[in-house]
Amino acid sequence: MTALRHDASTRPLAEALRTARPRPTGPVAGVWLAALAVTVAGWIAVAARGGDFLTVTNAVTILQNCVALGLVAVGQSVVVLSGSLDLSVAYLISLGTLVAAETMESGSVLVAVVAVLALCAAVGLANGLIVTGLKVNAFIATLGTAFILRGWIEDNYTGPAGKVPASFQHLGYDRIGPVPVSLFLLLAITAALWLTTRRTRLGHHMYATGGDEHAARLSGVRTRRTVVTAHLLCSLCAGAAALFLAARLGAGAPWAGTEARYDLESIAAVVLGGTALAGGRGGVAGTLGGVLVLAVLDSVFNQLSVDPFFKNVVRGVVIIAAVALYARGRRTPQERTA
Amino acid sequence: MLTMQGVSKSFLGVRVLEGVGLDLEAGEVHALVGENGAGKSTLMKILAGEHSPDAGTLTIDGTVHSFSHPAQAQAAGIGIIHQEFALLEHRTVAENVFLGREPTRYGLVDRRTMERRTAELLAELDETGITPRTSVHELSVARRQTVEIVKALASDVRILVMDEPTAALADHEVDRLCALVRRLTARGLGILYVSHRLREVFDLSRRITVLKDGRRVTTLVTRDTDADTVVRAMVGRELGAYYPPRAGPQEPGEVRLTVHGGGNSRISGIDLALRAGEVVGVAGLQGSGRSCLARALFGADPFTTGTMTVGGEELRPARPREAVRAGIALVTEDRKGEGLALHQSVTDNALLVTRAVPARGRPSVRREVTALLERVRLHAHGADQQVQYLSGGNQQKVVIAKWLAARPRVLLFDEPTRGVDVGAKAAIHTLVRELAREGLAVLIISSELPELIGMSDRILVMSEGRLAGELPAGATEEAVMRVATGGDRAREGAA
Amino acid sequence: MSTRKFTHVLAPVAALLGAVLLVGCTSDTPPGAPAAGPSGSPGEPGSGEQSKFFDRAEYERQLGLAEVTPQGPAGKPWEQMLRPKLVDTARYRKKGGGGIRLCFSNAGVFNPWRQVGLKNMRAEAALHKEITAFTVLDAQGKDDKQISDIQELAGQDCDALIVSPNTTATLTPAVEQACGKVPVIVFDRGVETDCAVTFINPIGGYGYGAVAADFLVGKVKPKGKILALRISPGVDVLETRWSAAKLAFDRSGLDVVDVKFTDGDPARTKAIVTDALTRNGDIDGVWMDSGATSVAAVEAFEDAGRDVPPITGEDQQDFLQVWKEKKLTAIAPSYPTFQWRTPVIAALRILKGQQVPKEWKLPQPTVTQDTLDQYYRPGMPPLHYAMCGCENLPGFPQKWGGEK
Amino acid sequence: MTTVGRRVLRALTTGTPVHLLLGVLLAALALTDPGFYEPDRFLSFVKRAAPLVILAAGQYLVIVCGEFDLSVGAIVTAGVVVAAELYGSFPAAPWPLVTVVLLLAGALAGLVSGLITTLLRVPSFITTLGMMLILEGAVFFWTGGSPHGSLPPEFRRLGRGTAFGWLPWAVLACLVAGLVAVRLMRSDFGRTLLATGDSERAAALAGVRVARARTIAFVLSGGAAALAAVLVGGFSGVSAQAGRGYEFEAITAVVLGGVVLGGGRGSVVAAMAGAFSLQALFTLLNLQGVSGALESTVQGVIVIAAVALGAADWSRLRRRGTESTGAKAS
Repeated sequence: MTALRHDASTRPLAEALRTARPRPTGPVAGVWLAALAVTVAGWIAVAARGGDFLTVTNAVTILQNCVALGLVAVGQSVVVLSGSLDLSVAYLISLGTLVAAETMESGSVLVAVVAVLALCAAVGLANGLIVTGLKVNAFIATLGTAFILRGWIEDNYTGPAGKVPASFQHLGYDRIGPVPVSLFLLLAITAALWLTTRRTRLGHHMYATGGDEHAARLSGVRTRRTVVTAHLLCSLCAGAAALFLAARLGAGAPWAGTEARYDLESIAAVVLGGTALAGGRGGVAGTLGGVLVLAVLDSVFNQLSVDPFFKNVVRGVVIIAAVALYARGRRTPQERTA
Repeated sequence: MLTMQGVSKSFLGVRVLEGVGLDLEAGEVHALVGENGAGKSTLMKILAGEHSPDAGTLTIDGTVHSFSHPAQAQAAGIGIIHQEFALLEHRTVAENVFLGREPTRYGLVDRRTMERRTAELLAELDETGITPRTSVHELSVARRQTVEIVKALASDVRILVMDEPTAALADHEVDRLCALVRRLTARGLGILYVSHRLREVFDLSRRITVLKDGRRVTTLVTRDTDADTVVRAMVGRELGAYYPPRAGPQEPGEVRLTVHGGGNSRISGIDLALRAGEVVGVAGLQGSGRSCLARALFGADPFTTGTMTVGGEELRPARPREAVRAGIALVTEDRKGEGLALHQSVTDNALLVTRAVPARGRPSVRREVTALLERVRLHAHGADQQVQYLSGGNQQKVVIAKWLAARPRVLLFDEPTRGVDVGAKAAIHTLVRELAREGLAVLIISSELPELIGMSDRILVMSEGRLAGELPAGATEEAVMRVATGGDRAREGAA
Repeated sequence: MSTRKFTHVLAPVAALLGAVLLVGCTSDTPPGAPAAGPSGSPGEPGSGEQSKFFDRAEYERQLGLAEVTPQGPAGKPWEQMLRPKLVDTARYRKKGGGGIRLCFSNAGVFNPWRQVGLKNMRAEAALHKEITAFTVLDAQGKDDKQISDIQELAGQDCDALIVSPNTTATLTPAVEQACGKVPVIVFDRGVETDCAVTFINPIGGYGYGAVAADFLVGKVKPKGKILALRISPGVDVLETRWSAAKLAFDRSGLDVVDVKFTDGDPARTKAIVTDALTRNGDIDGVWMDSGATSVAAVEAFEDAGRDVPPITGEDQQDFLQVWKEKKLTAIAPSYPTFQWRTPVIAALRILKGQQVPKEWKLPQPTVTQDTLDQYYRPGMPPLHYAMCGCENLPGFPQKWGGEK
Repeated sequence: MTTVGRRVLRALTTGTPVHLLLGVLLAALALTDPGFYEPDRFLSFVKRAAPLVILAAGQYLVIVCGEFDLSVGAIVTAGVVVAAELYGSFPAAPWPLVTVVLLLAGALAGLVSGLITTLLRVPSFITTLGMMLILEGAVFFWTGGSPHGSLPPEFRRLGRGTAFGWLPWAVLACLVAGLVAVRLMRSDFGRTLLATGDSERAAALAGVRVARARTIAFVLSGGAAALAAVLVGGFSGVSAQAGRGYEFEAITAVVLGGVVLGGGRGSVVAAMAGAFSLQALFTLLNLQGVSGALESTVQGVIVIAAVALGAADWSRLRRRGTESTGAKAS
């Protein structure tokens, strides 16, 4: 406790400042600034080589590339800030695309959407219950679920399957003006999650549970319920990503989620967006910024035709550097390491 | 209002509570006392909905309740103020106050109402140093306690359980808390007050229930009893001299540690000298810099200015490791967080320092650990037991053993007996005295003035980060407080 | 103790026991019991049921193609074509002078085959002075990204767009979109549209699988035990290889004792082969759906102190080397990497208005005992593919990692 | 509660489930395949398990001090590819030199991860995730996708060959690594590492150089991964995906051994037993002829169940624990 103790008399100024400042926290602004900086840097780099980075087409491509990862990552941020983790999203997305495409081939789009969301809800529920009920560490629990899903996929599918009708492919390809419709889906879901996490009781309880589960429980928060709900929301987001990918791919693919490593990529985007991996701090707005940074980087690499292997090196460095910067910003004398 | 009857609870076959009954009336303070392991915490946790009892009933206003989650206890009008606060550091005061029962409008959390109500409640308690939007991690311990109380009040509690509310407070803050408690009872709240400090208990309570070994020994009306009776009921025997005798007037030994002009961001102008064989007490209000002084001497939050010598050699430790090498030891006030690796065995904890800072002539074998544990009079089931299963007193003994293993020359104690039961307390006091007699220089920080006065050969008093004065052995509590509060210039609102 | 706590303990116990029992129970089923598949005809005992990918017409067409003598310059298989149906490309002729800008949307370089291939393609593009720009976007195995890549490239001023799809089914809409803007050349995997000017690929998976299986049928004694090692389920090009092989094995009366997935991991492969040897006493032939792990399979036999039975591989350098050094009875059908050269050639022809086949079928040479010395080239890196057609390209062999 | 009872319970919570699991699996193996315990066969099983066991021992050190190492798989891949690349450039390089270079390089990667984690305070999950991307990217960027050389027989002897004609070197390496790990955990350093994972602040205030201890754990994990790379490369030759999935397998093995993510609890022997269990499970599934596709499902179920079993016991004890600590506070 000593470390927590302050001489109160030195505090009023800081408190006053704190009170005056609106709520959005440092990392969120930081990551959006970083996205801007990367864009400007990319623009300069590409321009130096005689290219034109800031074209409408390119901007649209960047935004389009945000959608799939964005959908997964905003869901992932909800579990992460609730103090959990979901490593099963990649396989869930693969399975989601397959179920979506197969159901659409034989039935209606509506049934397919319901089926995928039901599947994802079930998996999310299972994840949540394993984590809270059986008290299995989230890392292992969701890794286990991932293995189970993987076996299921490999046992039942021998490759791309199903067919998505043209009517549903609009989600993947259509644009309103220059803006892809799928982007609206992402923005809508992000907005809904933002509202949920920031403005509803559930959201407050998520931050509380992620910040200090014991304290939250003692305060009467139904922490288990909260974590289960977070997993549910995350899986539903993965379901949305699966539906989007199905619309875009026109079929289901067993590697739709895994080749893109949506599990680790989404976590990377989440922490890039300033959400603390330990939970309790951060939010979906930052995550969206993190996704944008990754997408802009990708686009810059594309334009400069950087070796794909080298891209990974840069991504690794960017992720570590970003989190190191946040850690610096957060380092306070009373920082508890426990 | 509240009645508990025949409450029993076992953990893994160990009976922790057996047929305990208790009742609480509106507007009364009912104190619950007992040694460690007497079952007070379990009883409270049952009341809080953290544990469900194996047997027994819990009746509130005639309705029988059985809680399986804290939320249900809250709904029934029970509020708990935990000794280790249940606050979220990175959320605002208002968010903490309404955590678990946020007011909503159109399904969304109604921030404005939340902040308005919080501000009102803070105003009711005359707390001006906190705003609803302050983040909790910026608050001092005493203010966090206020937030906890506001939190309980915000849920319209009628029964308030306070677990060692003064453990982390300095005496003058305790007075403030007592005043607060009286205001709450005046409003008709029933308060179950759990404490080790008999002074407050007698100050506040109408009745006192004593628990021992999971059973209720007696319930006394405070007015008709005295401290000796209560202590006897708690320990089941007479306690002899409360503090071991001082060394008496003898030549203090050589100078072991000196500081000149020591300071850092929290404390300044520290000049002191510790000699072998003496016990020096440090008094001061919460936030006066007592713990900072100890941590600075130990290099945990090092001095940034001034000079320091240890054993005659110039050394200003920049990290604990350097202090340990120089023969300084620090028993911190946060035993669980800073003193022990809870999941490790007694042996591993006792050997932690010697393993981390190996030096010749120090024990690092189990055989010598046994001797050490005997030395600190540890009552444990075995040296292989994990320390998390020990009582607070025994845990503290392990911490002391850990430092004795390193053969220190200067021993710093920060709140050595906090959360320690009466028996272990006496053992620790005796041990401290013995160590001083053997030639160690001892520095003790304690919020409990009787202890400090009883133990110390001289008392340094801190105020606002400085050494405000020095008093000889046997100084009165009033004298100490006068210096600690800066003479007549009382520090209003400092805590 | 409350019941709730008890279930905490009980649930995992039950699950654990269940899982162990699940493992234990399967011992009653015959070895290589069919995995529950979604549909399809009941399979012959031993090798599982036929994949739903199996397409008999295509199977027969491929086996037929293998017999055809290719048209085109001898010694340059990447320019040869089988049964071409030429189409007119005059409307794509590039008007006006200036250099050609060629664009390529690559699925990725996530395996050595694609790495060798991309080197071939780059070298081929460098051969032609008229190509002034060659843009490659790498989708890193993500369908979604490849769709965007194709859209992006189609929006730029590319003269022709080469696509190597990551997944057959999923890129169709994107390719269709691109077809409206620029001549598109698809190779390796196809897409489900014929809007591309030409689709370049070798004979295909059925041919590959059948060649390897027929070899074993010829070399292994009747009723011999065959171990089939596959990379992973659900990869369409590999599924065709297996279904053709399966057909051959079922007809022949060879006993396919195990069909296992190796994940392309040599360590796993060795483990699987070792366990298969234990389980079946002996293995008389090994069929592999690709070459990445054949050396590991050979080593597993050696480490077990057994003779290496007839085995199939691919034209990967390390396998050819082992084959030669250990004098194996082996065959290596190929899915030649020289096909990466062809799209560039095709693009240039299209932009000149010359005819190209609608489907440009390339030959699919097989390395046999007789041709081993022709393809095995010391000094090349172990993961190099011999059928690269790159020997005469500038920079060979250093650019491919080899030594003179 | 008697001392004995507590001791039994404690034993149950720290590793016994994994020993039980291992026992069940080994018995099942014996039933499935009577020849499994012939010396040759059993040694070859151990040989096969050796890389995972070594990885688990390394991963244990990192997990027990409260961190993660997701980069071990990438280190294995990089190690194999780099070795082949080195041999491509210097075909005559003596194998001990190459092995030592690999071990040092692995330790260096661990050092970088450790320093970033401790000095820059980046959560190790992220550090090592980044390290994984960087290593995979850098190695393939350097080699242009695949290495130029191949691994000569001398280098591969450690992973493939046998000593005295019967004892696989890999088993010996595994044994040595295991003994070193056990010795290490009994040493002063090992105990302080455990204490660090249990309570960083308590350790720091006892004079433990926390950052140094953690960094050393990362260095050792990196070195162990490099040793695993030597074994894997030796066992099966050059492959561009030699280490794929090893990071999760190693963590799974450690957790299966009852080691608690977050640090401070669990034994290295149990962690290695976890690795053996995992390998025994794979072997059993192979021998049973379980459809390859279903293998991962079975693995997933068993991992969750085993950990839940550990957690269930542990949660009861924890309640006991909170009770005592609570009692102490009253």
